[in-house]
Amino acid sequence: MDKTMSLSEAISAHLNDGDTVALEGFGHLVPVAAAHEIIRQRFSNLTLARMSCDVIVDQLLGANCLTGLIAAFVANSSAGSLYELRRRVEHSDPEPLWFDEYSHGGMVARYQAGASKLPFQPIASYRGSDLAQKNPRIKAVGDPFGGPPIYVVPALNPDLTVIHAQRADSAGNVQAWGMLGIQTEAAFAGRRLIVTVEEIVDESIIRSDPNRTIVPSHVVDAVVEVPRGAHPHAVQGYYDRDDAFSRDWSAMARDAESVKQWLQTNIHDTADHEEFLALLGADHFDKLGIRDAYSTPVNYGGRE
Amino acid sequence: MDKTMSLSEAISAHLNDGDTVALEGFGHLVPVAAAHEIIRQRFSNLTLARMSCDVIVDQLLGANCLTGLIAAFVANSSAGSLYELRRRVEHSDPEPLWFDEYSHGGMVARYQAGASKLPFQPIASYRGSDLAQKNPRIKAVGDPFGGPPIYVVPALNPDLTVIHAQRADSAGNVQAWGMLGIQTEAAFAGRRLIVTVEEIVDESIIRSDPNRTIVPSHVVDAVVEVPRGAHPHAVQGYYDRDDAFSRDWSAMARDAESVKQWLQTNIHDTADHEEFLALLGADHFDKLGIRDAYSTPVNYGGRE
Amino acid sequence: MTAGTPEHTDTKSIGEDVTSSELLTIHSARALAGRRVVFAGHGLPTLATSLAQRTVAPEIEIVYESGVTGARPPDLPRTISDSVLVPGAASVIPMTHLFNYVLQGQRIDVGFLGAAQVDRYGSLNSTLIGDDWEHPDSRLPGSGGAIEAMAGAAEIFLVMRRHTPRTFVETLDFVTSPSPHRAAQSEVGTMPAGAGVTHVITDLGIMTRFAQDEELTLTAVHPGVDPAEVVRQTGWDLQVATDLEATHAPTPEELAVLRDDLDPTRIYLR
Amino acid sequence: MTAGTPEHTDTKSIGEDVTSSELLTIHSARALAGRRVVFAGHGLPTLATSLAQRTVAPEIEIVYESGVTGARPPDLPRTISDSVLVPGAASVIPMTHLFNYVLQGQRIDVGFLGAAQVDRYGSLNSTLIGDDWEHPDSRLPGSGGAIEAMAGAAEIFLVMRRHTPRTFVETLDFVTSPSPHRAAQSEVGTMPAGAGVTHVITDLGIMTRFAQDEELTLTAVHPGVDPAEVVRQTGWDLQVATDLEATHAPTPEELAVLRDDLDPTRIYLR
Repeated sequence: MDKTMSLSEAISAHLNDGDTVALEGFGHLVPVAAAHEIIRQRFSNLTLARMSCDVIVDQLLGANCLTGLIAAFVANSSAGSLYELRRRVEHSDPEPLWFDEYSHGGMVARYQAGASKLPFQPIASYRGSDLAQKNPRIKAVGDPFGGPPIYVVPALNPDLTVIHAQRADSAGNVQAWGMLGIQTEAAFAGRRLIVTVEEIVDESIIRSDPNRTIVPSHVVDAVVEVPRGAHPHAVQGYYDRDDAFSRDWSAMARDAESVKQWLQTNIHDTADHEEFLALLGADHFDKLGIRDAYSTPVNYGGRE
Repeated sequence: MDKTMSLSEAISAHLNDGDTVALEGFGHLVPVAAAHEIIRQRFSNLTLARMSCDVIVDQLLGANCLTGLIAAFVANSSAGSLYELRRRVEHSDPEPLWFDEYSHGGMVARYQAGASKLPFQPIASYRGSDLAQKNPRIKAVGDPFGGPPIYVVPALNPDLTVIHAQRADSAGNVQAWGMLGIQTEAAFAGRRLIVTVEEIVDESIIRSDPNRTIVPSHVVDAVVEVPRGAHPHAVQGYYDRDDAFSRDWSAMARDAESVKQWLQTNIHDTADHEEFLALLGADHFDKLGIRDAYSTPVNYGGRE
Repeated sequence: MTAGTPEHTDTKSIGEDVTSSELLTIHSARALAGRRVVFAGHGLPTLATSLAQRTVAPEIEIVYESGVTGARPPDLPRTISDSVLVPGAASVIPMTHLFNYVLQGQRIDVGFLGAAQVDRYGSLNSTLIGDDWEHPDSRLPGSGGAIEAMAGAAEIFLVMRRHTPRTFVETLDFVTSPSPHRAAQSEVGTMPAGAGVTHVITDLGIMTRFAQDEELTLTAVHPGVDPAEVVRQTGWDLQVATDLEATHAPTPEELAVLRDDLDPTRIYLR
Repeated sequence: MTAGTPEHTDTKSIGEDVTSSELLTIHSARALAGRRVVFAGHGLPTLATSLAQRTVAPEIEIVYESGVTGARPPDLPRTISDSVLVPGAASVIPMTHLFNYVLQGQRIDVGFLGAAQVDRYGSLNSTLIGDDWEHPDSRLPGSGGAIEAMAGAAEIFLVMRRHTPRTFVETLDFVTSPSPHRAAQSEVGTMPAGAGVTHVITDLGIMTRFAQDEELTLTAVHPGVDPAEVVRQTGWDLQVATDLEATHAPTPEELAVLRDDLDPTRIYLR
């Protein structure tokens, strides 16, 4: 079954106002182009699940797409603060934000429970942490094997999950390498799943290395080819991180009006990700090039 | 740190009478040579954890190494019954066997909890199953999020885990492909870990494909090169399964005395796995050959 | 079957040249029409799913307990963990993902199982025969992943090679994989996500049920099979559909794919 | 430091040519002597671990929260998720494995963290500054994986760039990562597996503690630092070891490795 479509089609077909949407990727393979398309289509009242935040959280907030956030780390990686987010949290400016806060381990456990269709997942941390006091959704259950009560976090089942990967076939068998974050669990936890990839490849490539598949096709609703879809984050084997972009964001976003202007120029006034990239300049990716380093092939041979 | 040693050294250094030992591998990459070495060194009073049984369970029982078994499937794969096991369970012949029984999903959950140092793992199956009545270690906890009580299974932390893989470096970074069973979880759950491999390779091979590593070196206590260490099971890219051997076992093991003779000739009277293999005949592996099928390399390139 | 079909006998031969295994496989395949994600045990379920893919369900994706999805093996797999399944497969996922995210994660449309005993609501026994759990008359393989398939799949298809009062029983010796009907009588644990057993394909005919408290009903018999004989061979008071049908005989096309393409060396088509 | 060392000032320059960052990194590296599996945050902990590997702890294996183990990056990683860590690494494990099996699985000897505030028992705040949790004066990044590192690692080393009464406080504004002392006062949840913070390396000196109910004690000051000044810069009544030592100055070898091999472009050695 061919599940390929355009990013615009995929987002409009699978996202609704008011949804909880997970955009996952841990400083690598982040579905940035998909976040921009959500802004471009002016979705509202969304709750974003994003374990470890980055510029797209500020961008979605600045575009007023979000009323809620589920996260564990709310800075711009190591590039500074996310000022749209801080204005919301510190001053409810321009509006309050419902912030459902966990640790990274708690977010891992929530996605894992969601992917597993369990009501909750036990976790050995949180004893004595104010996080467990602040968040009423961090609860405890008794241990029938004689230990103390143990904390549990509830399953997270986003209405839509979007992940980005190096490649997939048109049926949606998704392959990724390098740092994989929580993408597989977020994919299985989602009620719907869009996968954006650097390249749609022939299934013979995928099937030459089946252990590389991080999400099998039956979980996938839409496959979209979006080259450079993770910028300013890296994609292993494709392009490097654009630290200057992330640093510049933190400097610029101190001013709410600048964020609005940036969104207008770069998202609303561009038709798609290709036009967005064009604004960066034709040679922008030259300085984000990588040195090739190919894996040693393994032998999948079986019975003759 | 070089952790390579002989199989004889590894087993004698890391196993003690009375231990719980996990030998995992789901019809592929089964640590058969290690099981034989346990028999050869005449360990006793062991409890074996093995999700899905096969000939080595009958062999360890016939050699009187085991007083307990933790498992979910107790036939000889599709090759028939395990008669040593059936004699124990049906007639306590020659002695009773403590049999701690779960489903495959229950064993997966037990290893997962063990690897995660959690007291238990919730599981959505077992409601209405007699297995939950028969096994008092399958318990339930309340759901603080409003659902019905949910079954949980206790963590499994073997004293020793042994797994078999295609390759490792001398520090113990282990790589495997094809069907991976529950080996990673069993490895992390173990208090000690021995890894047998078809080949010890230079670390440059391992490091050319870091996502292929299923167990990182800091978890590993001993690395042992044992070519054909999984026979009669397959190793992807190395050799095919030996179904005739497994079928012949089920036929032969109907007679307890034949098992004893087999163990004497094939295990006790051989010094090591190489001698065991030699008894199979010089050309035995010719008919278990495989057709090569190499993976397409992926680009791990990063910043120049 | 065509003219000249003999009466059903208890041997493997159903028609002049159609074996019981072939009949079971072909009817199993037909039941998969329109289904997509199928969790298949080895043997007849694997064969049936492959046949369905070539006939009534081209989009089908087979998932094996060993973690292999979308396999296209060059040789018939001998078990669910045969390494022949791997080269050319769409994915090999870790067993934790298979059990937690695919089975428990409710991603399976049809789980295809066998069992030693089945009851009227489709609870299954694959654990033991006898009334002493600690010392059974016969120790069977056990659950394997059957409990999880029953709990997580939208539907279960059951294939039973021999329809007898010892396999279709009033009371199971051991409830390994409980029907939703049985699970509902407990107050502990998570209810099965799906409907449990909806189709049973045997050497005598086909039974179906669709709701939690509905019993298996005989809805079709193979040509030449007397429905009264099916009732006699069932250990409970089997309901027979008022519009009982005769199954359609295997077509030459089905037999050709099965015999010539899928199992030319007769590994399963005994 | 050697002769000619000036008094400590609040600027970055410690000696004529040793910066505060270099001093912190070198003392952090020394504290890792003999340790093996280290979970390192980005920045100084990464630098310190790399330095330790070249000096006092050749068998060290760095584990990053992104799942990378045994990295040998050709360029200094800019964050813990920098793709430069991957080529040539020993493994990249899934994040579920990193959090469940490595951190919670108690496989880490030393977790190397930073924080905005620390208290006398080594509880850490990285969540917010202010007394209104819902509308803090400053919203900080939050836990990330710090709670899990504190709960699972055998020991935690803490590096604090500036030792002041606003960072070394009597009462944290928010307890993000609780010390075992603090955790023991709760009755819910699993006790931390390790000892919590055992070493704190600051621009003024080194504090240590080893048991659950033991307070951080000043055990060494950098050359030229008055211990009374450290007490003044600490928000609680800091205990000072009777056998207080002066730290040994960075050696030319340590400085050479750090400056010439590890961070020649001064990404972290500001």
